[in-house]
Amino acid sequence: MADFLASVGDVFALVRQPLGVGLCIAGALLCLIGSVGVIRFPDFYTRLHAASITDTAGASVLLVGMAFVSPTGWVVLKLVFIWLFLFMTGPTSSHAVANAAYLAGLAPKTGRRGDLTDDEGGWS
Amino acid sequence: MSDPVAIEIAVFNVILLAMLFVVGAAVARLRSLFAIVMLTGAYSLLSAMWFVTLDAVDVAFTEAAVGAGVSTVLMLGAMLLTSRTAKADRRWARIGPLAVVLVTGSVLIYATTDMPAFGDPFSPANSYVGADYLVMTAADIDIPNIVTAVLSSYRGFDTLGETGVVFMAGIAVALLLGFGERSLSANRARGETAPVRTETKADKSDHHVVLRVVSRILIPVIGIYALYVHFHGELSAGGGFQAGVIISVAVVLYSLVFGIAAALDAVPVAFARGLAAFGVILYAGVGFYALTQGYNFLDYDAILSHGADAAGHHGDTNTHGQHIGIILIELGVLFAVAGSITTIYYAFAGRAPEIRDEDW
Amino acid sequence: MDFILERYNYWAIIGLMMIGLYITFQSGNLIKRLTGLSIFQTSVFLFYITLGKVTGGSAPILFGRDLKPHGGEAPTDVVAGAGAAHDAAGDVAGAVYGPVNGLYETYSNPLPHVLILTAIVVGVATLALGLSLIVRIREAYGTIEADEVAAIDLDTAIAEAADREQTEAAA
Amino acid sequence: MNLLVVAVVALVVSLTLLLVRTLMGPTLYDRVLALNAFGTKTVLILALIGFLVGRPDFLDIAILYALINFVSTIAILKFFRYRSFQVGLSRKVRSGGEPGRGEG
Repeated sequence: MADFLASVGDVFALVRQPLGVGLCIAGALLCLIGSVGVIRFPDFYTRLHAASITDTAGASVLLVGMAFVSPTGWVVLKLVFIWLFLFMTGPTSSHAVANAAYLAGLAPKTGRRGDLTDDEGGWS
Repeated sequence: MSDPVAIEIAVFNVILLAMLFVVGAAVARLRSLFAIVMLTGAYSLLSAMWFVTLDAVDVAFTEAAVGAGVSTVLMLGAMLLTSRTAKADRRWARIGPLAVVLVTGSVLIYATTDMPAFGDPFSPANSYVGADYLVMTAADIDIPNIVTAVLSSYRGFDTLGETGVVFMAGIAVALLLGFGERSLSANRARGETAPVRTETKADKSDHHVVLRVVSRILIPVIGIYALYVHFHGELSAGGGFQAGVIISVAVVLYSLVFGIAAALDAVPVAFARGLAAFGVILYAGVGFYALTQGYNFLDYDAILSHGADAAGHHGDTNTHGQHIGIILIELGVLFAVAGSITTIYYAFAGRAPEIRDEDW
Repeated sequence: MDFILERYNYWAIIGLMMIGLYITFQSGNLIKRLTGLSIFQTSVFLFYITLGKVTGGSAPILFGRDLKPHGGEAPTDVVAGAGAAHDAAGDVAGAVYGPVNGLYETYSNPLPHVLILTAIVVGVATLALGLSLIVRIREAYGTIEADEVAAIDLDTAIAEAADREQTEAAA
Repeated sequence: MNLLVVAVVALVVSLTLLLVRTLMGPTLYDRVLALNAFGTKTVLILALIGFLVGRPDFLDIAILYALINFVSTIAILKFFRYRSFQVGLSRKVRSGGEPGRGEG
């Protein structure tokens, strides 16, 4: 058992850096995809969807990746705090913005895809 | 520049400067004051990142605390009391300023030919006193964060002046706009019906349970984090200025979510302005204490003398006096900044908005 | 090429400064004018920090081998190095950056950081002061456009002068 | 380790896209949304730069932004919804009652 644990530790030490960097890149790409969505989607609500979901998911993946490459436990603890706070504040502010927009009477665009080509940022 | 990371950081630096430039140009063109405030927020985020790439971690910390919380809220508060859009400017009126700006800019750019190269360790700015601080801090003060050491010990007198300026600005704002009490009592006197709103269908979803719950969790955390920033300021980035701003951000958040009356119950105006005054007095008091002990103003060795010899040379490595002094004056800065900025916020938020509908 | 690489930071900062100056001069709206002023201010901050950057340096917080164990004796070579740097400040002062004179790592210049750190907080306090002045102007004049304020001032002055003439004529 | 640069580049690109949305944003809410996402990206970039230069001290700044970046969002929400910083965010609309007194 001890041998097994030791070998697991060895494997972990081996894959730690590549795995962490890979997760970082994956998270960053997720964020990038979300930002593309923010540019390309046709109206506020779809943009909100793109921004908030990829924000939370991408940030989580990135922070896990950073935790893998971090040198000390303190850094991991700080990353956990960042994740916790982002996880609380990000959806909250998305909710606040969506609520404000909805109450202000901003209507979502509905209809078929062909109808959505009117103004800026449409599907084009 | 041979280091690949250094090159990447340099490229990042250029990109950030370009983005700052774009944001600045957009601010110049826009007329909606609200969009301008939003862009100022983006500007602050960008400049915080830029500060980090140029190693100014403490500066980035301060910019983060100020830009993310305080300055946006203050500008919005001022806009509530004034107007929301700028008047369209006349096109010909742009020519004069543009000419002045172009001439000034070209003169300044001409002057850069004499400037030291970027990152030159031998430039005049980097040569004398800054380099000395780097080398001497370990022996003199014995704390890792050299910025804190310079801020509160080597240049303590300078910082006292800055703290005084923050305090005076807070008092001046309060004198101009009131402490927030007057308009509140006016609101109360106006009766319980002050904000008459017609209920609409949308009001059914006008609940903010999520915001309230999350804020209730986060506000204490922000306060604790401010204390961490304060007391950890000698070991890593942070210090009294940042912590003071963060504490006032917590008050601002509380007031935004639970209403200014609740915030005034929790942190009364008198407490905030008393705290500001007490901070400045504490700071100056440490200096005068040193004077009474026969040392120079703000020489913290007075607090716990470590036996200067006849020539006044402090050869001993006992730096506890410095440590205690730094903690005391950083506390003074914390109180002064937190109290002043909270007072400023109350002054803006407490004044009854009388914005006209055509300005809205 | 080197010339450009060594100075592009200054140019970008001058560009920002000019944007701030332009907004301050051109805009009649007082809040926008204050925003321009704060952009100008920020560009000065950026300029200071640029001056303090040392190539290959990192944040001026001692780390790694430069940290002496807590409560321990100061390494004698550090103290000696401090003295040497102090004495040699005249000609080769820049050489104290980098692994000479007792420090193992290279750090950027901490002094501009200190100046700017305090200036940012002072900046937001003075911004608030300016905003409160604008609020009072809005309450007194009903507008925050500089030209309208000036027009109202002019009207008031003319009316007062007319009043004075009238009373003098009556006397 | 240096592959982290790829992540930074991706984040900078997304930062640029969000900046474009902040500048264009047909409605003000688009601007708010983009600025909000901008703040999250800033947190991540600040943390990554710390790892890139080998000084994870910088994580403190990222924590700070993660904590207080939504304050301005709430301020903006109140600015639009209530036109005042005085009232609290209540659970339901109070037809009467003292303005600004939230319960709890």
